[in-house]
Amino acid sequence: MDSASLLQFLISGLTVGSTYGLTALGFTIIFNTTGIINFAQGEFVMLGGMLSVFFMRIAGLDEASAIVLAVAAVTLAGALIERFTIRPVKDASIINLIIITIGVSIFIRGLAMLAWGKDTFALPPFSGDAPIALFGAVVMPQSIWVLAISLLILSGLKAFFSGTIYGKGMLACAQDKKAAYLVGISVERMVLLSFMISGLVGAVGGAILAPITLTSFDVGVILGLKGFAACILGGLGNPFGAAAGGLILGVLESFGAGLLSSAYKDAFAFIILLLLLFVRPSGLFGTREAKRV
Amino acid sequence: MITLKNIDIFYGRIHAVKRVSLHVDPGEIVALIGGNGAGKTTLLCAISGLIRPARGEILHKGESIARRSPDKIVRSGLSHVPEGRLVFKPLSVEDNLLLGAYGRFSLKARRQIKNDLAEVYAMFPVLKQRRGQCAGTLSGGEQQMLAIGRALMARPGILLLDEPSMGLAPNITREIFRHIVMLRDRFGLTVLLVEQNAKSALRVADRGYVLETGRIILQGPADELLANKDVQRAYLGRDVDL
Amino acid sequence: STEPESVKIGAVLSATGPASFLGEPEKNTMQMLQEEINAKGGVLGKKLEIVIYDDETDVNKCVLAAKKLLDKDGVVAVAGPSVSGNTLAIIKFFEEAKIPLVSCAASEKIVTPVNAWVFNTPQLDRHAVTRIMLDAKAKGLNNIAIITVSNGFGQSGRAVLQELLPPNGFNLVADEVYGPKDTDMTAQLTKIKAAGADAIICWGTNPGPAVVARNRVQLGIDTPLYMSHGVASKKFIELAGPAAEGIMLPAGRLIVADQIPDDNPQKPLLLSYAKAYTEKYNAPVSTFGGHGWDSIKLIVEAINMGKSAKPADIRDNLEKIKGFVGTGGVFNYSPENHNGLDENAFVMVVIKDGDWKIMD
Amino acid sequence: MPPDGLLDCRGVTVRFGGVLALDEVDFSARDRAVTSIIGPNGAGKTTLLNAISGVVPLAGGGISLSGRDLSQSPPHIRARAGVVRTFQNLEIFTNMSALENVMTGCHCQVRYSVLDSLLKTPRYFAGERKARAKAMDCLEFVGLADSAQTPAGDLPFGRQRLLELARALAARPGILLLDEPAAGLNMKETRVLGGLIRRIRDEQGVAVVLVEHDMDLVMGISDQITVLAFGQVIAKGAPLEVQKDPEVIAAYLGADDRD
Amino acid sequence: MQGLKKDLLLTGAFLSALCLAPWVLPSGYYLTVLIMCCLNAMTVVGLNLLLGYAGQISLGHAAFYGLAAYTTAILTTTLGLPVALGMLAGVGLAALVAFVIGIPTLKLSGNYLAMATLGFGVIVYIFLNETVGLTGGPSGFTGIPRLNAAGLTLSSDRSYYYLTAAVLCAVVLLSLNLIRSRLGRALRALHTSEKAAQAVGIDIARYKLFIFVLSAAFAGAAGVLYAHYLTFIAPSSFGFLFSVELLVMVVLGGMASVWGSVTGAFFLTALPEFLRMFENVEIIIYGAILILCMMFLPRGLAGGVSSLAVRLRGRARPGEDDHAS
Ligand SMILES: Nc1ncnc2c1ncn2[C@@H]1O[C@H](COP(=O)(O)OP(=O)(O)OP(=O)(O)O)[C@@H](O)[C@H]1O
Ligand SMILES: Nc1ncnc2c1ncn2[C@@H]1O[C@H](COP(=O)(O)OP(=O)(O)OP(=O)(O)O)[C@@H](O)[C@H]1O
Ligand SMILES: [Mg+2]
Ligand SMILES: [Mg+2]
Repeated sequence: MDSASLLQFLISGLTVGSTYGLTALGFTIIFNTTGIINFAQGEFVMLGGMLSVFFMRIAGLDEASAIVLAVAAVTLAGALIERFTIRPVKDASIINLIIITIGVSIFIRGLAMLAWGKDTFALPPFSGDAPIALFGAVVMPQSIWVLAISLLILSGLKAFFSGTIYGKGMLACAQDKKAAYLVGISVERMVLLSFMISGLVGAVGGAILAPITLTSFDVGVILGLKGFAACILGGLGNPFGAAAGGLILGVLESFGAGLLSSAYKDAFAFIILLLLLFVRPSGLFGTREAKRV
Repeated sequence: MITLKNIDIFYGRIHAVKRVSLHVDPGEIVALIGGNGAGKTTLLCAISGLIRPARGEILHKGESIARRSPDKIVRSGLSHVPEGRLVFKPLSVEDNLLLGAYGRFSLKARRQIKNDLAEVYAMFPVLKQRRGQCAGTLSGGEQQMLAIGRALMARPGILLLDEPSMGLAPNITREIFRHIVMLRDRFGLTVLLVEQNAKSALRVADRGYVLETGRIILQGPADELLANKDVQRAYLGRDVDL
Repeated sequence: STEPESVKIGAVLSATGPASFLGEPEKNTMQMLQEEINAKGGVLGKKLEIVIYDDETDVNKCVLAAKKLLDKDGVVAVAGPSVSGNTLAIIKFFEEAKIPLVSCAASEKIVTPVNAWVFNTPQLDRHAVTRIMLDAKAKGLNNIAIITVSNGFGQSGRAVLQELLPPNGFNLVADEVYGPKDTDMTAQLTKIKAAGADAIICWGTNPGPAVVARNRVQLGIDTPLYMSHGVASKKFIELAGPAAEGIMLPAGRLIVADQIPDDNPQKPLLLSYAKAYTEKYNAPVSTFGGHGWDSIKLIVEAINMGKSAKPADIRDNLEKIKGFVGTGGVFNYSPENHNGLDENAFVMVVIKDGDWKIMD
Repeated sequence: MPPDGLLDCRGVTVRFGGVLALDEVDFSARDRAVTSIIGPNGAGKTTLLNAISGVVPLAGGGISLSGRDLSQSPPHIRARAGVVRTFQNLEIFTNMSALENVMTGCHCQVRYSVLDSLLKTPRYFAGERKARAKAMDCLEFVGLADSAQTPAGDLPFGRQRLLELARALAARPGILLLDEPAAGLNMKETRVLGGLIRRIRDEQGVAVVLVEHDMDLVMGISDQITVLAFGQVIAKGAPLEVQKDPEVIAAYLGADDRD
Repeated sequence: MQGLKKDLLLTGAFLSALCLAPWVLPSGYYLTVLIMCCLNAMTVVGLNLLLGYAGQISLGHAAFYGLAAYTTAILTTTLGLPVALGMLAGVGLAALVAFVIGIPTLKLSGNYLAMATLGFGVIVYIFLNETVGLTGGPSGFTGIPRLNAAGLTLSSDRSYYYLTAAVLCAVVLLSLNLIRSRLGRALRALHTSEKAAQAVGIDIARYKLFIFVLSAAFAGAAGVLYAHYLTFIAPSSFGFLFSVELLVMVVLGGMASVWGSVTGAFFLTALPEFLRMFENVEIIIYGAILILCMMFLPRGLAGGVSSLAVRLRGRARPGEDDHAS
């Protein structure tokens, strides 16, 4: 393989990887606040893309306002989900809540199918689709958008979780609800907030990815799967790990497809993931659970 | 400061606290003693809002708080050192302490929080040594110190302590009791203290209540309780031979 | 026993799930046909009733739906399923129940070896590949790269391509695969680019091929690109955008009905079907809906031919159908041939100015 | 090896990253004796019990039981060899009744096979009966017989401690490691516990290693005391000697203000 | 030993009910639904042993189901071995694979274990999909023979149904017996505290592995029965969504409850059939039912039933679960 091809694999891996990474970031927020793996995270991404398309086509808005509106709508959806399906059962075990999010994801998918049909849609890229040449490989302007916005979201989250008391308060909620109450944290509000933020992050992801990956009512499933894998690979709960995990997964797939076999590229990525887990049971950048006797 | 009127608490069908009334006046240290399963922890949880009583009234500074959420209660100046410590295990010692001051965080309070942190470190020098360590890896006693320190970080007007001496070395236990008295004397801190070690508790307390199977069976000034034969027999184990 | 007052035909379709792009237009078409036929007096003077179940593109759901049609609803014949896997999964039950099945799925396995009770209506992959090869030969494109989707549709296309290309004098220089949900095929195309192909054949259904088309343009590959008949819907052009220009594919005549010569026997049918469908559902027609039209119409034709709605008679009469003009082509069933179409069912089209154009 | 040393730890060293939790600690426990470990918070007492029971790996040194080297054995093997423990931060099985908790303690005593349980052979019934009887005995011994059917998670803190003790006893310990068993018990209950520990030693002939901050209890029942501070042994001896040791008073006991 | 009698009685009653079902619901369609229910129930009971009792999650059980199905399909169809032998081999292979991957995988915990098993499932799926020569690839494997045991061909749906029902009851009874034993206690113990379990001498790695292998074998049993019932299999039936569905069945039925698993599996397998009439909104209703069940029955269907029973009897029976003997 010549180096231009290798570079191309890397670029396309990073582009695909940032789709996983963005979904993974959304997982991280809710997980950090509640310990729940939110199976509806992929649906947030889907809604972000589909609503942008909807607002553009049906409501006839320009792209920017369509996206802003879509993001706001999904943030609201996150709040509604928390308010009506998670909060009423706050004493339930984590696994029950996870199953509820599975139900929510099915429900949202069904609604989206009913509302927008089963077709795939595309959103116009933000700054044209003239590829940019780079040492014999090409980069799409949209990929740069995606990488930049992902980076922005990542640094925001990172600063929030490790730099502010509110971020730490969120972590505290997942750790020990009772104790969080006892230091004066309004756990309900934090959980609500976490669903809204991850709705927001998911929707932003969905909107900026739609020009590259196309979108349809059922893109959430696979994004959810890959996003979860990215989270675990990076170490659950760590925003940096989530983003890095996503990129690594994307690059693995891309090189797997390019150098080994495109048929087995996913298998290849997952085999590497498993091997890494066996060596580092709490992900690449995760800390071992603080447990002692 | 705190008044409980005819509190009833249930766990499912278990009647854990039965028509309990008690009060703690400002600046008082009140001890609550009783055997295993008497309902002491349950009662404290009810005061801090973690458990809803089925019936009865709880007043804090004259306001009814029985239906209020725990975070609001805590923000109104009440701190609770819970049974089992409940430190935030993966967070560092310092983060745990800072979270203690969560309710009063603001740019203005920054300095003061820093001072309070230094004060807690002064009280428990071990915590300072371990400030960056995950709270979950601390030894049992260190976690207990952390839990107490975290509660103090909120600068409470009233402090509920659930077995603060559990797992602490004798010298530290004494140190903590001394500190509590000092806080009361200097800042007028009010304390409701649950202790297994009835002797030390009654020594620092002004008054005491004895709780048995969910009922208050005895109350009075601490020194009277300490001298009470029933109390001696039941909680100080005078009649049990070693 | 008393004669039932209606003729009941069943249908199992993938109206939802990954193959809904097939099942949905099929379902719409069938519902439309039911109204149309009943408006014209029904079948054998009775009302036609089409019981349609959705299998969600899931094998188990398909089996249950088929069982329900066979055992509970008592249908005389069944149209569908939409995809080959599901068809293969239920064939056995039709053989046991002795009820004819006219599948809307294309796999050759459905009709070879011939199963007495099973027919299908779509054009075979073999015919599509043959058309592409004719075109490529004419253009002198010899080194072929293929990129196929890893689902049932792509797999059967890939198998046929692997089987037919080498003996017909083509070199298979790259054989790449992508997942049905993949959103980026740059890696595969980079490899293909390096392999030095004269032409690329992509076998898949939306949205994958649109991504292939876009990635191809982005990478600056100007090798001619052939698609399969699986993207013969307007949706593909919309999704691929400008990247669709110049892409060639074999397709049923439905999408270019207005361009085919007037003497083509299919023309009036195609025009009227397309018009009716677009009006009723406010959506562009696709050749897939046409498979549903063909299946139902063939069953009805067999019933009318034998003046009997008994399953065994329908089966016997299906085999006797000759020269039946459907949307997919002109059907000639026989005891040896339960597909009934040949490569003339396809025309080669090219995408020009965002629309289909017949090539010649 | 001393002739009466049942448990023998030599030069035990444990490290957690930068923290040297145990620094070449020598410790031994005799048969039919209560050996106590005391020391300030964070001295490494729990860590020593963890090292003995195999929960943390050793960075150096060795541990042997009746001359058998256990340094490399996993925890369950050590438990089967007789090293049984309780935990400072309770580790009870909250999803079971108190009785089942203790029956789980009998795990290694009732040795019917999986096949026996699948097919419900007489061996299964005999084994279950035995486990149940043994568990009831242990519950009675610690005074929890009346709570046998209570879900363990619903028991108050103090009783959960006793439940842990019962479970440990059911595992037929050769040496019983107790990590702050009196925490959460009031003074009367602590005295009762002291009586139990004594009976465990005298009636069942079990060696007991006791980590505890309740000095009345420790001084009352220990045969031997080891004092740890900062991961090192700073004193060793009979209760009366240790109590008077100035270093121990400075590091741990503090100025005595008891009556 | 009252619990044991109850188990036997309940299982007997359940078997009789299953046997009577075809008379009450005579159409072949219902038989097929029931067979699917039984097959899923088998897998779910096994998965619950792993998840509900031992606390180890698996999102890869569809893979064991599929591996077993393909093994017997290939052995009996491609190689022409007797069906009974193929079935045994299928179950055996599922167990063997579980054993091999269980050793490294079960060292992980919680979400990491979930991901590892999920990854395993995806890998198996891709191999089933791509090794076209062996498996027939995405369009499936056709022509699998029906079971013919001892010269008797179980070709009618009804006889096959009885076989499936019997296997399910055997799985249920075995599981009930298992959890009412020292092994069952050991599993529940390591669920709450691995440290404490080890401290009383329980070899946790071994027990985790054992129960993983056993539950894979149950999934395998369902898989082989499935293959020879449909006589057609395709990888799409064994994807990760099926694994998730199995997990949902466990939780919806009730964690740590064998009968709950049976209920959950029957309920969720049959539910879509009831929802057929809703066509496009079916999936929405399905999602809503799932959400509502989980919200209002925190202990699952089994928990809901038992707390209803308690309420009807009007007295407290604390700790009365089907595992508390
Ligand atoms: N979560 C619970 N579920 C059911 N019953 C409970 C629960 N928590 C406590 N109880 C019961 O309530 C009663 C009071 O318990 P509580 O923990 O308040 O006692 P306590 O006085 O704090 O005891 P200890 O001194 O052991 O801490 C006990 O009988 C206990 O069994
Ligand atoms: N996993 C770990 N990582 C880092 N430090 C640890 C870890 N586990 C224990 N430590 C440290 O090792 C020291 C010894 O802890 P240990 O639990 O043995 O103390 P201890 O003597 O039992 O104290 P206590 O009386 O408070 O229970 C403590 O200072 C603790 O912070
Ligand atoms: Mg308490
Ligand atoms: Mg300790």
